[in-house]
Amino acid sequence: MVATITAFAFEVAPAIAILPLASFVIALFAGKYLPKRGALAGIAATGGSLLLSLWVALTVAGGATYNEEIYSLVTTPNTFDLHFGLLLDPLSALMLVIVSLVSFLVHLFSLGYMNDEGEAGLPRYYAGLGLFSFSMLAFVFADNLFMSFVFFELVGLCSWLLIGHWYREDAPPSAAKKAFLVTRFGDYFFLVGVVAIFATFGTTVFAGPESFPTLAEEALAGSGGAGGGAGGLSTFGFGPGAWFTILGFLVLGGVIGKSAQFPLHTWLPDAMEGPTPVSALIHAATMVAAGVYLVARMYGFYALSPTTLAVIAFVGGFTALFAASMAVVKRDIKQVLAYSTISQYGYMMLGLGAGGYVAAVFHLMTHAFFKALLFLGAGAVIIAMHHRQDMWEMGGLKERLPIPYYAFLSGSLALAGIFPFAGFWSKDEILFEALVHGIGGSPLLLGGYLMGLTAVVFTGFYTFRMVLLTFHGEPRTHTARNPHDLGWSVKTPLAVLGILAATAGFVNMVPVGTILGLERIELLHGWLDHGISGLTVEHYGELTHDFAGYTTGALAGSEVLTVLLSAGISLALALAGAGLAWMLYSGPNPEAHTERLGDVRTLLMNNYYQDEYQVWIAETFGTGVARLSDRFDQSIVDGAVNGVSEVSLLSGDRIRRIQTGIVSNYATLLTLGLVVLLLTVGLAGGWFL
Amino acid sequence: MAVGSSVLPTPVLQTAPPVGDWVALAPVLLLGLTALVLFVIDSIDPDDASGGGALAGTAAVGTLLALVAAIALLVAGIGQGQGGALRLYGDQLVVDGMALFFTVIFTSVATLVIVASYDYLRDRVYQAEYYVLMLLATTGMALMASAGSLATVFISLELASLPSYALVAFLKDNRGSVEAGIKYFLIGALSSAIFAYGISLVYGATGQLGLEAIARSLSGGTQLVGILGVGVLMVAGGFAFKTASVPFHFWAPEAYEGAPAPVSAFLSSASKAAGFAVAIRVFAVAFSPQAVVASVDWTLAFWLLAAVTMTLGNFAAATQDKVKRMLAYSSVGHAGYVLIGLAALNSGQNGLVLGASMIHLLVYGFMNTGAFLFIALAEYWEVGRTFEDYNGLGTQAPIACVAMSVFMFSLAGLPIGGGFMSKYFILVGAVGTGHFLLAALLLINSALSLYYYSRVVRSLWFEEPADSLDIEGYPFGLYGAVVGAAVVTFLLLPGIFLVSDAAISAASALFV
Amino acid sequence: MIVELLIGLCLLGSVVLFVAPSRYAGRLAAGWSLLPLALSLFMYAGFSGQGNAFLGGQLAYETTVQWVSLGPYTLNWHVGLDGISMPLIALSTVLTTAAILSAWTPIEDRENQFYGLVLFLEASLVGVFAALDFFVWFVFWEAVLVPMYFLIAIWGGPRRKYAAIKFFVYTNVASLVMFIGFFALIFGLGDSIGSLDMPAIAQALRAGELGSLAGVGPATLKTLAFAAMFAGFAVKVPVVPVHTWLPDAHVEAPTPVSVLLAGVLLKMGTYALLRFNFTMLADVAQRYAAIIALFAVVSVIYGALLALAQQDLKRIVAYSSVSSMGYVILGLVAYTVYGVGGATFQMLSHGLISGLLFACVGVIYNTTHTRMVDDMSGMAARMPVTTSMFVAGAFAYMGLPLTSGFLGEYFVFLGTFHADFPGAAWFTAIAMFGIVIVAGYLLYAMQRTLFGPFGVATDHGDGGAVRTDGGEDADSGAEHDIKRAAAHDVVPLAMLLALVIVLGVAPEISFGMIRDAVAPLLTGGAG
Amino acid sequence: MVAIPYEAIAFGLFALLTVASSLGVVLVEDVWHASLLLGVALLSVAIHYVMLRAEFLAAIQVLVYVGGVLVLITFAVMLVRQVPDEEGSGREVA
Amino acid sequence: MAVAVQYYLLLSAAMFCIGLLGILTRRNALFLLMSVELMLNAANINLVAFSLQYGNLTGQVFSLFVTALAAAEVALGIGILLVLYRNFGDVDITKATTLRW
Repeated sequence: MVATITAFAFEVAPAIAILPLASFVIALFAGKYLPKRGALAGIAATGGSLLLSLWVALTVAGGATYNEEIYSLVTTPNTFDLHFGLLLDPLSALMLVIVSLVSFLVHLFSLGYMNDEGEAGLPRYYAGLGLFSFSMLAFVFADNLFMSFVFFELVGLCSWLLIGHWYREDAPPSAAKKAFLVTRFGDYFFLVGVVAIFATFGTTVFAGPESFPTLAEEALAGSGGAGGGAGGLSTFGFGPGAWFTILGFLVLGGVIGKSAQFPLHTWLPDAMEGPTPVSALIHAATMVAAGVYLVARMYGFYALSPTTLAVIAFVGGFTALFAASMAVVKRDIKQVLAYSTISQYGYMMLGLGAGGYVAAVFHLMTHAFFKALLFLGAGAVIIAMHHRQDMWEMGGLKERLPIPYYAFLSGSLALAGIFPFAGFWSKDEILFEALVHGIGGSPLLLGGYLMGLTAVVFTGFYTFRMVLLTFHGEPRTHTARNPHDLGWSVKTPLAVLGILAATAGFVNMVPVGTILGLERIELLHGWLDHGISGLTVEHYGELTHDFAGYTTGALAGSEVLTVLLSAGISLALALAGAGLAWMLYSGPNPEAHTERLGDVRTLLMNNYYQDEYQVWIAETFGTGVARLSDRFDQSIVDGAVNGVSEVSLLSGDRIRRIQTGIVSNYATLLTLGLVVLLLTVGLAGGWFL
Repeated sequence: MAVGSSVLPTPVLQTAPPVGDWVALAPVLLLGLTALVLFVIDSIDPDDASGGGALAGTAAVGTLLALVAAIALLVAGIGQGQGGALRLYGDQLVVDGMALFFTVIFTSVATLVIVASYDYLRDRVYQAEYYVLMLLATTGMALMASAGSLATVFISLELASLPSYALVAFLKDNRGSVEAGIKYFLIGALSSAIFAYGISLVYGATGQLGLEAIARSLSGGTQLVGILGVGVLMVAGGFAFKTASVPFHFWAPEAYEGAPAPVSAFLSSASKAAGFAVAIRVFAVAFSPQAVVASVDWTLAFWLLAAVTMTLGNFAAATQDKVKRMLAYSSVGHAGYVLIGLAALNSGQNGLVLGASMIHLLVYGFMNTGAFLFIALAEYWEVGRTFEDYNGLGTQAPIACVAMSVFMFSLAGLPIGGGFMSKYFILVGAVGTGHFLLAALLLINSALSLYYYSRVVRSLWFEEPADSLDIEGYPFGLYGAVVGAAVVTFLLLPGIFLVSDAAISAASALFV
Repeated sequence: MIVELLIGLCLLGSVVLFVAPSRYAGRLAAGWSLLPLALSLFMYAGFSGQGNAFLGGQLAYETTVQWVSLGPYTLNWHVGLDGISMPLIALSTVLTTAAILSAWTPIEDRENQFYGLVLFLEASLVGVFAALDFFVWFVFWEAVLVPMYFLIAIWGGPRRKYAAIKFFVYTNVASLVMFIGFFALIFGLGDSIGSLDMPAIAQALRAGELGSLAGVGPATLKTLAFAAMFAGFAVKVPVVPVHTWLPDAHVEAPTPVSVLLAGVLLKMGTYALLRFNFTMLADVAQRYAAIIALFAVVSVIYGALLALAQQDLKRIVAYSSVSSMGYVILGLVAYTVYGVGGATFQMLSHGLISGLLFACVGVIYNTTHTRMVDDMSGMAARMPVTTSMFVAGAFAYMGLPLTSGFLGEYFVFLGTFHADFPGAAWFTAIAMFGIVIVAGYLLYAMQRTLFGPFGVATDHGDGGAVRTDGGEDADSGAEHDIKRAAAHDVVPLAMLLALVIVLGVAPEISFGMIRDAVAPLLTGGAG
Repeated sequence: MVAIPYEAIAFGLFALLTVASSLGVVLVEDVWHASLLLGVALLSVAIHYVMLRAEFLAAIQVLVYVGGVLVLITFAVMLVRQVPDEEGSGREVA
Repeated sequence: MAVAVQYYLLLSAAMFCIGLLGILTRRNALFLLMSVELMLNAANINLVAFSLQYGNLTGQVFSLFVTALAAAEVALGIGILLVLYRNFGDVDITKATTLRW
């Protein structure tokens, strides 16, 4: 329901984003004069944002929503309206809390990771964090796609700034460039999509009767079989269904880029060159989450197009499996986490594509917590290891770093999807949705389901391989035997997140709810089912059902059995993966078993040569064509220009040679000229007739 | 001198001029008189204690007075407006707006050149002869502009030409000057022979030499089309020689290059203008387009001449190594632009196109004279003749180089001087009368000309000077003339309206 | 009279600087340039025009005085501003001041002449944007070339003479072609037009008063004139394939001149296209919209690809200008509020951003004496402020939101995507790919030059560059003392960057008046 | 009675003489011969003038051309023929 | 008039062409001078003949001027020719080619 009374919390909601922006400005211009080089301003700002977000969430929980324009960029009569606005509904309120929380904790952690380590360029770092938080928060509460795009892009800029933080080395700037470029490639499609949506609907607002998902829905509903421009909308020569699918795909391009889905995932592992807190921020709550969040935000539009949904699901499922397989052989702790991130976002996409809107949002939330935790935990390990990241140089850190260990373990259990940690609930729900909708008449989803299921094994394996190699066994290097001390600013975030990773799953225990018939236990489902009409779970369910033909099936006709089976299978597979890791890597001095994989290992170590072929494509079709164009431009185009001048000068030179210097020749030419003149005029005047 | 003599025995009723003959002819008389005074001065003081100061001063005062007189007459409206042209001495001479307008050009150029010559000729012998020849040539030109019959045309043309030959060869120990003189003379002799023969043929076809008499005779048509046609074209050839139009232009590059630079300035500006003045009058009055063009399409001839002249002049100029020769060729090119005015006479807007040509000649008088006088300055400094020799002059003599840049850009038709306006007027005329091809050629050639004119600017300002570049002295006369020409050239951009109305109305008056 | 005052101030400044001693020229010029800047901002603030200057709108600061009468035509001094010209004039004055400040360091020779020419250039630029009589306009249009020619050829790089002549002759030929086209229209209009007043001509043309000329019917005449004028202006813009003068000119010009060249001179071309082709001959433009759009798209993509292949920082920015100006053409041809208005906005935006980037390259060049991407790395370590500005400028160029660069391009896309001509959406979509390529080459260049370990290559002459590598804190060799940029180098950067961001956040400041001037163009066009 | 066209015959003869001597002027190798032939040509033109009832002109023709121009040319020939030029026959003239 | 004017026209044309021939073929400046004289005389023949034809004296009078100018021209020409001779040691006009192109 649209709120009739605007709560005061909504009036101050812009400050959620403005506060980090202020910290950005402070850090940028005054950072070097401040005690912690801007960290405190950032902490205060994000802390404030967190409080405000919580307040907003509470207000939303009270049933109020907010959907207003707050700043008009351009007010143009009779054509498109570009403005910034606030859309505060359960989804955005939830996300605001997640983002501001993670951001706050990352700021806190950075005190230990950056300040205490004596890094240079801290004001720049905190400015970047502030801007990052600002962009992401503003993206989250955007009320229209245009605004989303604006902040989506700014998020890209921030990732560039932060990934390339250590610019004096070679690798980070390169990684930053890659991250920006690859996501920009995706954003290109997004941009086309935004413009096309403007051109089609005349608006890009998400919610309300005049919003584009609503208009699209009406167009589809009204266009019966007549085809053509539905409901006065220009569909550029396509049928409305086909055109909306195209629009969906275009926007999806941006999602795939930012959320690092196959094939645009290659930037993400490289992005590990950035400081680890930044990795946490990027992977848990901001940049990568932005893509998935966007799909969730405009789910009402995607739900209209079965093709798009199927592609989302399939890409998601494939990415989940594909990335998980690569994580298996990595030596660098952050690389493992990076691929796991890609994989987990694959799950979310699978969930969205499979009609599991709640499941995906759920996983987005739990993942934010446990992945932030894992990255920060890895950061703690890295601090302790004096900035070494190779897991084979670690080992046995369990005793020396107890708090990080337990927190990390909690995160790992969540990641692997072990009952009852957070990841289990959310991942299970995604797989469940894929399964039931797959059975229910969309067999394509079953493919996604199977891939997701396979990935569970890999996830369990690489997660515990990582834990075992890092924390268990005997220390394998001197550094591992004498790790660096960790401060409170490192431990506090780990503790908070460790608890969340363990417990966050309880907000939506679907299997429990189903089995016990306790609908009320599915808190998140209920949360997302209120708010602005058209943006509710129920509505999405109707849409997927009506337009995408998703129906819920069940194994052997029993819903309970399906739930149990689904949960059981995924848990069993996760345990199997974990068990395999235990078998191979437990013990004081684990051996590297990757050699046994042979060629497969090479393939995996090289990430399926994804980078290579993308670089090849970029070089051939980018640089290569550019070189060719340049040569063409220099020789042909410019050559023509210079040719004209050369021909002129040459003919000028020829012409001046007429002037031989011999006066007799002049007389001859003069006479000839006169004769020609006489003949011409004579012929024209008819003298000779 | 031919000034006062009435050459035809036929008694003709004289029109009663509102002013005395001598008033109307004051500019011409002043010029001739000054020449005589110079003779006197030279015979009194052959050694010239003042180093040429007295001679140059007298000559300059004379031309300046003539200029003032011409402007005064022009402003007073003598021979213009309702009363029509003043016809003197049995139609042998005509004083009207056009004649006075051109007299202004000649006397302006002559003044500038004489002022500049003072420094250029310092320490040379035969200065008196130089000034006398120049004044006589100017007198001839002024007469050309006023000529009312083919006889006066011929005589005045020769009066202007013969001193010019001598002036070109003035540096008689300089091989270039002498060679230029002989070439100029030979082509000139050939051309005047052709011209004379053409006149005889025209006379044969019409039995008349008076311009208006010829027009009257032709108005009823003629049987002797062929004779008339050949005659007309031969007469055109004579003018083409004087205006350095292709194919009668061959003397021009050599003469301008070889002659002392002030003489080149004089010839390329004033002499060319004089050729056009007389050509305009003869073709507009005697062979008026309405009567003749049907059978003898001389506009076609001028069309061809214009096209070939501007193209050849500009293309040849583009590849020159010597600045002076480049200017010589560019002067050929400009003749082509002006010829458009004659080529476009068969259409409704004669006054406009001819006026445009006249305006261009006026502006050209200043910018081209100025450019050649800058060359004179360079010759005075002995910096050499090629573009490379001019390298870096901008640092040594910035004022003169700014002036030269103004000339170059104005000649190229950039809005830095009046050349832009006048070229624009010609273009308007050409397009307005439907001569699109000529207009296009004009533009193409202007574009090309930009290339070579800018080379000069480039040398002056952009290149590093050679080590040996050393300038001694800043001669007052040369500087004054160059800067004066530059100022006028520049002022003619916003102030073009001061002359454009006069020119267009003077040109229109020919067709009433 | 205020426009005359503005032009007069610039001209007077030019004269004053020519006679001023070189030592004080820089400071004097900067100080003096604040006068026209302040005046133009004052004009901007008090701007009261409404509608399009060419279509009977109400003009601000208008003057009309008769000048010359030539046959049937009268030439008038007629100037006035509308919502399109006002922002461009402000842009000119802003960039002039920025250019003068950024010239303090690199220009060490004949300063008084340099600044004098710059102010003369400013006067001409203002004149171009303010003139409403064709003849006056053309005088200023051509007058722009002369100071630019000198500025490139005297203070430019090693191949400055070639570049200057090429620029000079190329653009002049273009002017002539355009001139022919325009005059064909004038004569085609015949007696119904007694002057060269451009608004009168525009309205007559739109009212369909064009007659035949030399046997060519009005429709064909219009098309031919359109083609000629388009070709002429395309050189100035520049549109592929007549763009080759630009990289040469940019590379050889001293950076302050590049600032003006990219910042304002290119805008003359699009401004003229907007005024002539797209206002006077709107119907032709709409008929051939797809072809024009094709040119635009080719410029965008091809220009960007060329930029990708370059090694010289200035060449990169130069080619990217070709690419960016393609967006402007694309927007113009759309005939929508966002299309044409966005194109105008993009002119402003690109003026500021390219000016900023060129100025940054200049600051870097001043210390390293090289612009080659391969010759330097890690400049960020030594020049943090300049680097920040460069980065900000580059991202603005890539169309980062909340900078004017984003909005300029976005408006254009928005306006063009649903334009009426066939294939508009496709053209737009293809053109948009430019934003990826532009990101590619700018990021690549920044990564190579600004980041990574510090090092500068020197000694080009003696075969093989010697790299001077400095440690984190150790100063490198004395001959390569990389200093932080002086304040007067950074001030113009900051000024431009601030404007870029202000326009990006509050575009209505200028888009409001632009839209107001553009709107009449879109209605009742085809005559 | 058939009137004998004396005038026509005379015109024919003198025209022939004029043309022939003119041709001689431009064709002979030697300058001196050429100048003599020029004199002949000019005189024959004077005779044409007489036949055209322009006796005064004829007198002027003789005076100016033969008396003036030809003398000048002869003078010039004397001055410039000190060295044999390849066009002349090589005969020395003092 | 016994002899029709056309014949005089023919004669003058012939003379003119001969003069032209001389100018085109000879290299000695003196020959050129003489050729020009022939051409001017051709013009004079025309003038005098047509003067008789039309019965006015205009042509005759004009031919006087032509004669006078021809004389003046020769005088000047010889002056220049002598200077040429002094500078180049020859009167061959094809030798004086320091200025060209």
